[in-house]
Amino acid sequence: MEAKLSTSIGPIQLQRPVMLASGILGISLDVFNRLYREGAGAVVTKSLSKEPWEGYPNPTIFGVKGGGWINAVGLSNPGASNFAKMIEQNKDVPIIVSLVGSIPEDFEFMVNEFSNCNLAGFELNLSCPHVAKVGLEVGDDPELVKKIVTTVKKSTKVPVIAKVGLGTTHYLDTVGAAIDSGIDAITAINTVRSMAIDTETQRPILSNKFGGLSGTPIKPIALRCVFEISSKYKIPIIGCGGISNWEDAVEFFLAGASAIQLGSAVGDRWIEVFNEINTGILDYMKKKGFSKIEEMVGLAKKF
Amino acid sequence: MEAKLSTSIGPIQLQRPVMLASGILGISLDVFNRLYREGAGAVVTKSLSKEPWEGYPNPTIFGVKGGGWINAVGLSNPGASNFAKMIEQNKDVPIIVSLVGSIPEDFEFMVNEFSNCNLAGFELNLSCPHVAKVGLEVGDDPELVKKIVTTVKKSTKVPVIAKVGLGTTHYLDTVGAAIDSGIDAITAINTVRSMAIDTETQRPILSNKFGGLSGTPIKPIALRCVFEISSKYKIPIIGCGGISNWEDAVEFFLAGASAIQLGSAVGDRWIEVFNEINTGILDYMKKKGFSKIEEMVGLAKKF
Amino acid sequence: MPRNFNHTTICTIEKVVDETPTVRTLVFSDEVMSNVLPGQFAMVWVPGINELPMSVMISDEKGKAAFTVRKHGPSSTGLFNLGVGEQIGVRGPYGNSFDLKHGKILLVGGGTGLVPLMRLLTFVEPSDDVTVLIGAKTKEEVFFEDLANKLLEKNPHKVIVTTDDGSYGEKGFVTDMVEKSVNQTTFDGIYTCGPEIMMHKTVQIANSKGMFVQASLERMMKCGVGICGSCCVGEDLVCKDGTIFSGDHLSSNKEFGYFYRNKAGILEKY
Amino acid sequence: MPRNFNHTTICTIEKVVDETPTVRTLVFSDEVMSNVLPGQFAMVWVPGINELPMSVMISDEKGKAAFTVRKHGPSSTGLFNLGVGEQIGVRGPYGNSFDLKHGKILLVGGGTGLVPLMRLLTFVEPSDDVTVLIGAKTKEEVFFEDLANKLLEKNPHKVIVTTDDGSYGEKGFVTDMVEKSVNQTTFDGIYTCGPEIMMHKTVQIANSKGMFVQASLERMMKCGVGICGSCCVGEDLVCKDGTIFSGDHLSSNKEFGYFYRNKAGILEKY
Ligand SMILES: Cc1cc2nc3c(=O)[nH]c(=O)nc-3n(C[C@H](O)[C@H](O)[C@H](O)COP(=O)(O)OP(=O)(O)OC[C@H]3O[C@@H](n4cnc5c(N)ncnc54)[C@H](O)[C@@H]3O)c2cc1C
Ligand SMILES: Cc1cc2nc3c(=O)[nH]c(=O)nc-3n(C[C@H](O)[C@H](O)[C@H](O)COP(=O)(O)OP(=O)(O)OC[C@H]3O[C@@H](n4cnc5c(N)ncnc54)[C@H](O)[C@@H]3O)c2cc1C
Ligand SMILES: Cc1cc2nc3c(=O)[nH]c(=O)nc-3n(C[C@H](O)[C@H](O)[C@H](O)COP(=O)(O)O)c2cc1C
Ligand SMILES: Cc1cc2nc3c(=O)[nH]c(=O)nc-3n(C[C@H](O)[C@H](O)[C@H](O)COP(=O)(O)O)c2cc1C
Ligand code: FES
Ligand code: FES
Repeated sequence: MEAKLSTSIGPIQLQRPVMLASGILGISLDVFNRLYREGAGAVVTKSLSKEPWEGYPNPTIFGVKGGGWINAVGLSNPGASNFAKMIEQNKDVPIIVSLVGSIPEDFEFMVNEFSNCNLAGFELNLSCPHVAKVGLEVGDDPELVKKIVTTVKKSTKVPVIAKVGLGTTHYLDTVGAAIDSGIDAITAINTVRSMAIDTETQRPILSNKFGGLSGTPIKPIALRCVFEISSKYKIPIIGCGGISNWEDAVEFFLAGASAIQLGSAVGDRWIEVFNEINTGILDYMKKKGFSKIEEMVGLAKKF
Repeated sequence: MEAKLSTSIGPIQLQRPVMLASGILGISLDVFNRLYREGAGAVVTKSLSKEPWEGYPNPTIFGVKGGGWINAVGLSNPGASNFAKMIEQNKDVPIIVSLVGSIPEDFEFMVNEFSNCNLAGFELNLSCPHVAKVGLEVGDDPELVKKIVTTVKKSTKVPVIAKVGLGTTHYLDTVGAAIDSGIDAITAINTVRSMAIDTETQRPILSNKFGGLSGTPIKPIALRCVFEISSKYKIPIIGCGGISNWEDAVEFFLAGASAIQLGSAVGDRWIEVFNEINTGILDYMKKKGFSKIEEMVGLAKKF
Repeated sequence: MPRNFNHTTICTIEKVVDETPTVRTLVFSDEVMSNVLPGQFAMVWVPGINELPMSVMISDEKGKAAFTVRKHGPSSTGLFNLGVGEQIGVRGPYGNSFDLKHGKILLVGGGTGLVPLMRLLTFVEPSDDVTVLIGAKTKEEVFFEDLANKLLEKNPHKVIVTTDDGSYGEKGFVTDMVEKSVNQTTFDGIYTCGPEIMMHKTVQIANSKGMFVQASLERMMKCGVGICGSCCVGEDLVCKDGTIFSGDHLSSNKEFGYFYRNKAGILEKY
Repeated sequence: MPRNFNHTTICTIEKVVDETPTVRTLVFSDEVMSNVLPGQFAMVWVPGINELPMSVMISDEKGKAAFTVRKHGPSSTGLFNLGVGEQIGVRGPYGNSFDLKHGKILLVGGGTGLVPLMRLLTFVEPSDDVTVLIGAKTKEEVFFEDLANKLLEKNPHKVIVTTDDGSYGEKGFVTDMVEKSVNQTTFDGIYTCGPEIMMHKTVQIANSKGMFVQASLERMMKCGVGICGSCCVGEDLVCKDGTIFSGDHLSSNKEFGYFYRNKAGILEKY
């Protein structure tokens, strides 16, 4: 039997289920082309804001001794308009534009900037844990989420994904609010708010003190969230958080994800990681007799 | 200059700042005596309920491939009354009795059962992430927390600690509610709700599906919580979560903890870990010129 | 990623051997499990049913290991009922191992307690003089007698079976035979695994003679790694400090031979 | 716990050497940093100020390494101002390293771009014939000339300094001297590090002659490990694919020599 890697996340069709996560190498079309060529099914851009942002001073990221990364890049980005100009030339790559903002009007403005671009989707960052007034501070307010999603859905025909994470309210309520407002899919999860202190100098290491934990440490948490979302709601899910090999990817499919995103693993294992994981998934499918990703999605829920 | 390991957590005085966390080897007085002799500054018992509980069937715990543990022991315990009888003979060990329940009356009943015991404190488990109607489901309801803490404080003169974790509401509100009701100290944090799926059999590994993540993966999250609590409130804090060496312990002191608890590290490194960490802390203090733990507490907040 | 011994590794059952009507040996391939030390155990996941501690049984094929399970409650019955091609998860190996002395050796086993003793036999030296005592209730519950003889082919040895009802071998309790043996011979090492009453008696006898003795204890186990506390006996944790303890250590343990903890952790009498 | 190279390791500055009024070398002890490959860099945390990518400078003492920093914006000035006994954090080493050919070798460096070239010199074989071109604006900005001569003591070698204003050595741009050298000699390998315009010109010259050339690029770096994307140049990531790229690869890169990205990631012209 033939096995195929193609997958659909609601209205989004991808040839391969392994995507690049937002904020990872995500600022240049040339790099997107390379990643797509090297196996990424889609790329999510760095989260873009209305205006260019410089982000926080370094240190903005470092490796945790016990594994994983903590970052507080501070959403540095060239701004939606500059970025839209850069990707106007995109032909082949399924690009998902990640957006960050505080009010519905921010998002509306940005979505319109991309009207000339060939996009696979928008991803609303409702979950960055270390920048004030955006990200999680928005995601933690389901009423605001409803307004933003409703506005964005009115402004574009491109599929819209909401990216959620662990905040100070229940992320499942955020998911519910997004679904009620017509969201097409959910990405779960973003980094988890964390910190590290250097015992020699006795100060927090990141310039922003707090940052987001990513990589292997958060995989069990992310997997739990995907399972919870898919158990509670009928919505396509993109799994993200600590995935570093095909087995992790399959766990997320079994929990209910239709595609997955890689962040930290790209730094740890470099760009080959996309095809390594694609190949691993395909081998697993053949061994287990699956012909489509879809057939695996959510299987672990039946127990 | 002489350096001393003794510390106080509000009204609780300990000779050594490294405690045993709840649920770890915590069901027998003989074991408590051994742990105390081997360097633990205090021991927290397994969380006890009004009636004995068998807990969940196995698998109740396993090692995560990327590090750390996920457990859903299901709070198996001999019940408060049996336990109280066992520890009535305790003379030397600073024992902190962990309690779990759903309503103020549960806690009141249990506290009274221990009236003949020599205790260093009670710890209210408001944060177990995998048992219905207790633990986090209580901690996520600050109004209920207020009632429980108020009741317990009225029922005993023994110091009372609230143990919090990441739930579906803001844990800082739970901390605030406990403080408003007269709590003496806070332990942060409990395990973080997680799961793992076996790709071969395609089912969740734990019999309860969901469990709590402990060990190195959660350290950066736990440290962040201690820093946030100590930045927002004036309350003694016991740090817990992923601590596995003296450097981790010192990070927690610098973030604002006056003592720390070890859970997973005991399994990973066995009982020697208490004295290894005590010695490491002492060496650090000598090198940096601290004479008391207190002098380190919260230093990282000044940056 | 290197194997994390604390994460369950899925293995497929390749062969099932009926030892008695209620005891079966399930053989599977696993390099790590095939090389454990004598006395070590694994936590065995029977998907959908439970996870149990099991001594790791030897296999005569390289790279393979086995579990020999007695059908008892629902968990062990779940494992017992698995057929060829079905999957189990194993994590470990856990626990310490027997400290094998050389010279005159006595092994005292009952039921599935024979499992670690069979592995121990693969470590004896040709010059060791080995006596194996196998205790059973009745004839049809006897197993591993042939295996013990085969493993000791090159050694001066005796394999003696006792049955409570005398339906096979010597009649009586295996501990009567222990008593007899130590009166006849000074053993350099005595090793026992099986029902606690049997081990307790064996340890008492050996201690009274001043002979070196080790027993492999069994307690309720949830984690197997020294975290949950369910396996405590006195101040010892069986999974981490043991499962193997020496006679002198055990003689000061107030619970060994008398008490165990149930699933809620309540102390009960044997 | 073994050292996690991605976590910052605190090092204490043991010696400070003034190279020019605006360039200093800070020496510290660290086994890992003392053994990096030529061209590798570290992310250097100046506590309370910033974290910068820095090529790892050699030290003449075993187990020691150094950073040679030019005082420029607030971050590099923060590092420049540190004194003996003060602490920095280092993580890495990161990046690839020069592919050192043997025979006739040309090194072309400007400013702190000389740092990786000095380490490269410690890898030449005695038979290599080495020419080092050092470019500077003016006499007081020249450094490492003596060091280069000393490192090449046992080799047939030339160290040539050019200054834009002619106040020392040859007058003119260092790339004029590159042009001259390749016209006189066929080099087996050309290695350059310094201002991008200089490297771009050097690569063009070498490419036009079909000589093997490598340049060590510099871009804004936040992570140093191939995660943040801030260091991209065309489709390459300097921290992970580089910092060292060969001439043939660079000739197809549209950004090298012309564009870089600022802190917000916006493409700007050099
Ligand atoms: C180190 C060790 C090695 C063992 N090796 C073997 C072996 O090789 N062959 C064999 O047949 N049995 C062995 N056992 C016993 C086995 O783990 C089960 O306890 C026994 O099979 C009874 O299970 P059950 O079906 O009655 O469990 P159930 O009644 O279904 O009980 C459910 C749970 O309780 C646990 N449990 C119940 N009784 C005990 C006990 N006495 N000790 C530990 N856990 C218990 C089970 O593991 C299971 O998780 C070993 C036990 C230990 C501790
Ligand atoms: C691989 C590599 C090796 C380097 N080696 C050295 C060296 O050995 N000695 C030396 O003096 N300098 C070196 N640099 C340059 C150095 O990292 C700083 O960029 C330079 O010192 C200017 O810093 P500033 O004080 O102007 O930064 P600020 O203006 O204070 O800028 C703040 C932040 O921007 C970053 N930044 C600014 N410009 C650049 C740039 N061009 N490239 C990368 N990051 C930048 C800084 O690292 C810092 O994090 C190297 C750069 C790279 C990429
Ligand atoms: C350096 C860095 C920058 C990130 N920037 C963003 C961002 O701009 N927008 C966003 O939604 N997520 C961002 N993330 C989160 C990732 O997209 C991803 O959700 C997270 O890293 C967890 O996945 P991982 O464990 O595979 O890294 C960033 C992560 C890292 C490490
Ligand atoms: C097997 C196990 C059982 C636990 N049982 C309890 C419990 O009964 N009550 C409680 O408050 N915390 C319990 N915990 C949580 C620990 O006390 C601790 O908060 C957590 O493990 C994080 O610390 P660590 O990373 O050092 O393990 C348990 C943890 C484990 C691993
Ligand atoms: S089985 Fe958990 S401590 Fe021994
Ligand atoms: S510096 Fe972050 S990708 Fe290169």
